[in-house]
Amino acid sequence: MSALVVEQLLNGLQFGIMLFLLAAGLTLVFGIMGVINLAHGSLFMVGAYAAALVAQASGHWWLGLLAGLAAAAATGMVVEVAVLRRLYARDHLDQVLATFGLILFFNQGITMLFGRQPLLVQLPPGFAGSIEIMPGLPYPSFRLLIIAVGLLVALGLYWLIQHTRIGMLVRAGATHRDMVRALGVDIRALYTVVFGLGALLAGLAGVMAGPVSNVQVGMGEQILILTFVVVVIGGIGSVRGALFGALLVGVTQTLLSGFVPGWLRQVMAGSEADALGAALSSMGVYVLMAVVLLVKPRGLFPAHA
Amino acid sequence: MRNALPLAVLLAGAIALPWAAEALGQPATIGLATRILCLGIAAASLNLILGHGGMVSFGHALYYGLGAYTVGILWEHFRLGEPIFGVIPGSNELLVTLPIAMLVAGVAAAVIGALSLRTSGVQFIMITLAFAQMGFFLFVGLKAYGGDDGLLVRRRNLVPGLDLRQPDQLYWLCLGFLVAWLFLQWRIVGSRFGRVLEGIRQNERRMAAIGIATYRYKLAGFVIAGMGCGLAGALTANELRFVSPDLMAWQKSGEIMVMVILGGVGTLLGPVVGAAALVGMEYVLGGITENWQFFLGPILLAVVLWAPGGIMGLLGRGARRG
Amino acid sequence: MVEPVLRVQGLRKRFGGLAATDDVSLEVRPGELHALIGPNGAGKTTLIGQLTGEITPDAGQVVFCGEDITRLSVAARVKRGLARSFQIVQLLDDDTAEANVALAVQARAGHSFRFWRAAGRDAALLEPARALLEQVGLARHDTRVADLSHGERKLLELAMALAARPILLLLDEPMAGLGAAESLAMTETLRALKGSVAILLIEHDMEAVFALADRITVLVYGRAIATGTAEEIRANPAVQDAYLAEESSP
Amino acid sequence: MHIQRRFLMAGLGLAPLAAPSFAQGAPLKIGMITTLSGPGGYIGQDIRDGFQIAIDQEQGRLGGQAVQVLVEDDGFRPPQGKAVAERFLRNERIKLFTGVIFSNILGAVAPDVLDGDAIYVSPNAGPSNFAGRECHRNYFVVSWQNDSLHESAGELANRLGYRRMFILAPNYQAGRDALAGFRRLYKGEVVQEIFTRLDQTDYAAELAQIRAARPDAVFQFHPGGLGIAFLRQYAQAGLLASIPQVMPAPSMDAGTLAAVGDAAEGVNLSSHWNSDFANPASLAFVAAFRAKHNRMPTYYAQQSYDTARAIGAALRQTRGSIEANPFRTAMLRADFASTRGNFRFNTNQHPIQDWFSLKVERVNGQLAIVTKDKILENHADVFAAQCRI
Repeated sequence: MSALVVEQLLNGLQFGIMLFLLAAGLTLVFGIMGVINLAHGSLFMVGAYAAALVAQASGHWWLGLLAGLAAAAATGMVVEVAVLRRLYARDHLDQVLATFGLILFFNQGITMLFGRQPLLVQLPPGFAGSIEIMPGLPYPSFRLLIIAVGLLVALGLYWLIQHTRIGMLVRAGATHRDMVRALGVDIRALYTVVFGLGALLAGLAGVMAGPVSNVQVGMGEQILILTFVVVVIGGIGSVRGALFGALLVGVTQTLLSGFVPGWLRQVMAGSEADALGAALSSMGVYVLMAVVLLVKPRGLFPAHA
Repeated sequence: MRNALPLAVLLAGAIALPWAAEALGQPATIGLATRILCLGIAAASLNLILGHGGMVSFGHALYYGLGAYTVGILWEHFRLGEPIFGVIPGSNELLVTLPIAMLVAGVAAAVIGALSLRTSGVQFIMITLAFAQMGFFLFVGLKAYGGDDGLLVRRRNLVPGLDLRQPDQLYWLCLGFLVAWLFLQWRIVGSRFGRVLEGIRQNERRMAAIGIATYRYKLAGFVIAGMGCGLAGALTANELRFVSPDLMAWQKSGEIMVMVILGGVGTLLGPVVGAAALVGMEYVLGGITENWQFFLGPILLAVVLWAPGGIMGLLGRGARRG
Repeated sequence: MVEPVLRVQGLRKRFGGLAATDDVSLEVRPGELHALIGPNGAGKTTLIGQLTGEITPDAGQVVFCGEDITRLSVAARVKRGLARSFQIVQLLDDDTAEANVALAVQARAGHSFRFWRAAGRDAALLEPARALLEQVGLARHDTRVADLSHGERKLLELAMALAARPILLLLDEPMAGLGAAESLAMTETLRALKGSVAILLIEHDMEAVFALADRITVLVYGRAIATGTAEEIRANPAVQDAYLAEESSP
Repeated sequence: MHIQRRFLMAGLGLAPLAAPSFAQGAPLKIGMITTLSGPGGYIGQDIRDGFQIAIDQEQGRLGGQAVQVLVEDDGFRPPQGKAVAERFLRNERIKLFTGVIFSNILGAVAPDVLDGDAIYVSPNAGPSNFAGRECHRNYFVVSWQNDSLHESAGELANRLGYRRMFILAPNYQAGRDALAGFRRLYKGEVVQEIFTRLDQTDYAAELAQIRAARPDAVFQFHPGGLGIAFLRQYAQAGLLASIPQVMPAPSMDAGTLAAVGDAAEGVNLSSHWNSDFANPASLAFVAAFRAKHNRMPTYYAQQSYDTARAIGAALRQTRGSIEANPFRTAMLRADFASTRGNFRFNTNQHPIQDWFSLKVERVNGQLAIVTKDKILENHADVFAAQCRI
C-alpha cells in the first residue's frame, strides 16, 4: 500500500473516531429515552468553547480538557432536567422543534458571550509535532492521540455497558423500557446520568476537535447530521453499531473525497471533475445510509430485538 | 359552515394586504408576504403527509428546491437559447414552468418515496433526509447551473394578462395558488383517500387488517405532498428570482417542519399560520435585536412545552373559552 | 369431502433457538367454529401472525379456499376473505366508532384512490357501518373510540372484522379482559354468527370455547398435539398432561 | 452612534417606520448588507467598523453630507441578502448600497440593487462577471477585482522561484476565480488543483495529497474560518517546514493570524495593503481604528474605510446628491487619499492599484505581517476589456 492510501485510511479512522464520540452519546439517548436530540451538537460546541477558554486563560491544555468535559456534562444534565425530561412522552416532532429551539439559543448565546471570531486553541504540550509512522509518512501526533482516546473510550464504554450495574440498566432500557421501569429503578436519575454521559462524550469530541478545526459558533451542526447518519447506520441504541457505523462513515467519506476527484480527472476536465468529485464524495455517505436502510431497515446492529 | 365567516374575513384581509402595505409606506411587506404564501404552500403540503399521514419526512425541502430549480434551469436555457440535452427547449412561461416543476418534484417524490416508505419511524426520517442531502450535494456539484453560487433568474416568468414584475400581482397569484392548494387539500383530507391516510397515521396495523395495502396510499400521499412543495418552490423561484442549493438544504427541511409544528399539525390553516409566524418573528425580532435567534429559540421551546397544538391549538382553546 | 376454508401444512417458524411454531398442520371447514387453545407460550400469537401475514414462516404452507397464500401480504389476505380481530385492540382512537367501521366498509368497497367526495357523509359507507354496529350490539356510534369501554372496543373489533365480509374470521381472544356479563354477551354474539362464517377462535375462556366450538385444536410448545370435538379433547391424555404441567409450574 | 441597527417595529412589519424622506438636511441613508452571523461574521464586523471610522472622522458626515448607515445581516445566505436589499430599496428608498463580503451573495444582491436604479460600491467582493461582460455603470468596486488577489499571488510565486505549485480553493465563484487568477500570471507548473467544500472543517484528505505530490509550494485561498483550520492542520501535519505557502491576503488577516498562532510563521502573502503601511492616510486610519476597537484592523476594515472615503469624496463634489450621473462622474475621479497609496478606477470601475508581498514574521517575539516588496505596479484586471459602459 502506498503511503498516501495509508495516510488517507488513518485520516478516515480519525474522523470516524470523532464521529463515534458524538454518536455514542446520541445513540444511547435515542435508544433509551427515545428522544431525538438535535442539540447534541451544541454540547459538542460547549465542550470546545469551555476547553479553549480555560486553556487560554490558564495556559494549560489539560486543564482545558477537564473544563470542557465538565462544562459539557453539566450543560447536558441541566438541559435534560430542564427541558428534555418533559419531552420523553411526546412524539418525535415535538422533540425536533424543541431541540431546534435549543440550537438557536445556544448558538446565539455563545455568539453574544464570546463573539464571532474563531478561538485559538493550542495543541497540548508534546503533541504539537508529528510522528513518522512509516518511512516518508509523518503523521500529526495529535491526530494519533484522538484515535487512541477514541479507542480507549470505546473499550471503556464496552466495559461500562457489559460489566456494571448502570450498563445492565442501559442495556435493558434500550430493549425493554417498561421492564426497567417495573424493576423499580429510579428511571429519572438513570436518564439524567445517561444523558450526562452522552454530553460528556460530545464534550470530549469538542475538546479534541478544537485544536484541529475551528472553535466557532455552528461547529456542532456541521457534524450533527453525519452523526445521525452514523447512529442510524449502526442501529439505534447500539454503541457497538455506533463505533462500526462511525468508522464506516469516516473512512468512506475520507477515501471518497481523497480519491474520487483524481479518478474523475482522468476522464474529464480538471475543474469539472473537482466539482463533480466533491459532490459525489459528499453524497457517498448518504447513499451508504440509504442502501443500509433498504437492506437492513433497523441498521447494522439493531439494539431492539 | 361554522368557520365560513372568519375564513372570509381572513381571505379579504389577505387580498387587501398590498394596498394596506402601500398605504402604510411598507411596500416591501408585499415581498415578505409573498414569501410567507410560498412557504405556506410548502408547509401545508408537508402537513398532508406529516399531520394526516404520520410520515415525518425530513427531506421535504428537496422537492421545494427541485421545483425552484426547474424554473431556474428552464429560464437559463431559455436565456441561452439552448435546449436541455439538445431536445427540451427552455421556457419563461409560468403556465409551462409550473406544471413541469410539479411534475419533476412528483417524479422525484415517487422514486424516493417508493424506496423510503419501506422503512418507518426514525429510519424513515433519516432516509428521507439522506435523499435530500444527495440532491443538495448534486446541485452543489452541478457547475453548469451555478453550483454553490446558485442560479439567477433575471426576469420573472410570464403569465398572460399579468405582470409579475409588479410585486402585488405576484402576491395575488401566489395567494390564489395557496387558496387553491388549501381547498384541494381540504377535499383530499375529507375524501376516502384522506380517511385512509388518517387511518394510517393513527394505526397502520389496523389499516392492513381491514384490507388496505397501506404502502401505495402512503406513496400516493408522499407524491402529492412532493408536488405541492414543487409548486411552492417554483413560485419561490419567481419571487426570489434566484435559486441555490440552500433551498434544499436540511436546514430548510427543518424550517418547513418547524412551521407545520408551530402552526398546528394536522390542521388546515396551521402550516400557513406557522409560516407567517416563523418568518414574521424572524423579521420582527431581527428588527429589534441582532441576537434575535437567542429569543426565537426559547419561544419555540415554550410552544412545544405549553402549547402542544401549536398556534392553532392556542387559538382553538381561546375560542372555546371566549 | 368438502374443501376446507383454511388448510395449514407443516408450518414452522423459529426465533433464534426457539421453535415458536413447530410443524403445525390444521384445517378449518366451511361454517365451522374451530377453537385454538393452548397454555401461555404455546405459540398461538406466532401462528396467528403467520395466518394473517404479519409473520413470514420459515417453512410450510397456508392454503385459503384452495389458494396458496403463504407469501401474500396482510391486506391481500383480507381482500380474499380472511379477516381478524386483535387481542390487544387496534383501533383508530381519535375517530368515532362509526367512522372506524365506515373505514372498514370503505376498504371492502374497492380501492380508496378517490380524492374529492367527502367520505364522512357518504351513505354508502355509513349505512352498512351502522348495521354492523347494531349486529354486534354496540350502541354508542358517535362516541370517540378513546372514550369507549374495553368491552365496547372488543365489540368494535368484531364489527370491523365483519365489515370485510369474511369467509374466515380469526378471532384473537375476543373475551380477554371482559367481565362475566360482557363475556356472556360476546358468546351470544358469536353463537349468532356461527354457521354464516367460518371462525378460528383463539381463546383462554374455556367455558366459552367448549360451549361454542365445533372442533378444537390444542397447541403446546409450538406443536398441535391434538384436534377433535370438545368431548375428544376433554378425554385426551396428552392435553390433560399439558394443562396440568402448566398449572403446576409457577 | 450613526450606525443604527435597524429600527423598531411592531406587528408583522405593517407599522409605519421612520417616514422616508429626501428633504434637505435629512441624513443620506446608506444600506449596508453584510455577513454578521456564522463563521464569516467577524469580517462583517470589520466591514461595519471600518466604514464607521471614516464617518467618525467627519463627525457623522461623509464629504460634508450627514449620513445614516443601516446595517443588516445577510446571514451568509443569498436569499436573505436579496430580501434585505428589497426592503432597503422599497421600504427605505435607499439609493446607495455597500457591504457585501461574499461573491455568491453579491451575485444575488447586486442585480436587484442595480435594477432598482441604485448604486452599489463594493468594499470586498469583486467577482469576474461584474468586472467584464456584466459590468454596470452604477457598480463600483473599491477593494479589488477577485482575480487580482490571486494574480499577484501568482507573480509572488514566480519571484520566490517556485516551479511546481499545488493549488487549492473552495468550490464557489470566488474560489474558482482564485485558481484561474493564480494561473494567469504564474509561469511554473501546477502539479495539482483541488476544490474544497465551502463547509469543510477538516482538510486531512487534501493535506495527504499535498504530501504525496511533493510540490515546491502550495497556493491556497481559504477566507476567514476556513483558512484558520487549513493553516493549523497544515502545520500539525508537519508540512509547514517542508512545503512553504503562498496565499492572497484574505487567507491571512489579523484575525486569522491571532487564531492560527505559530502555525502562520513564514507564510508568504500578496496584498494591496497592510497595517504597517507608512502613508499618512493609512497611519491615521490604523491609529483611529485601534484607539476605538483595541484591535488591529484587517484588510476588510481598510477596504471598507476606503469605500467610505471614496463615497465621501464623491458626495463632496455633488454636494450630497446621489443623482446617478453626477455622482458617477464624481466617484470615477476617486479624489481621496487611499490608505494603499496609488488608487484610481479603471474603465470597468474596478481599481488600478499596486500589489505587495508580505510575510508573517516574528517582530520582537510577536508574530506580525510585515510588508516586503512591491510586486505589481498599477495593476488592472483583465476583464475590463470585455466591459462596455
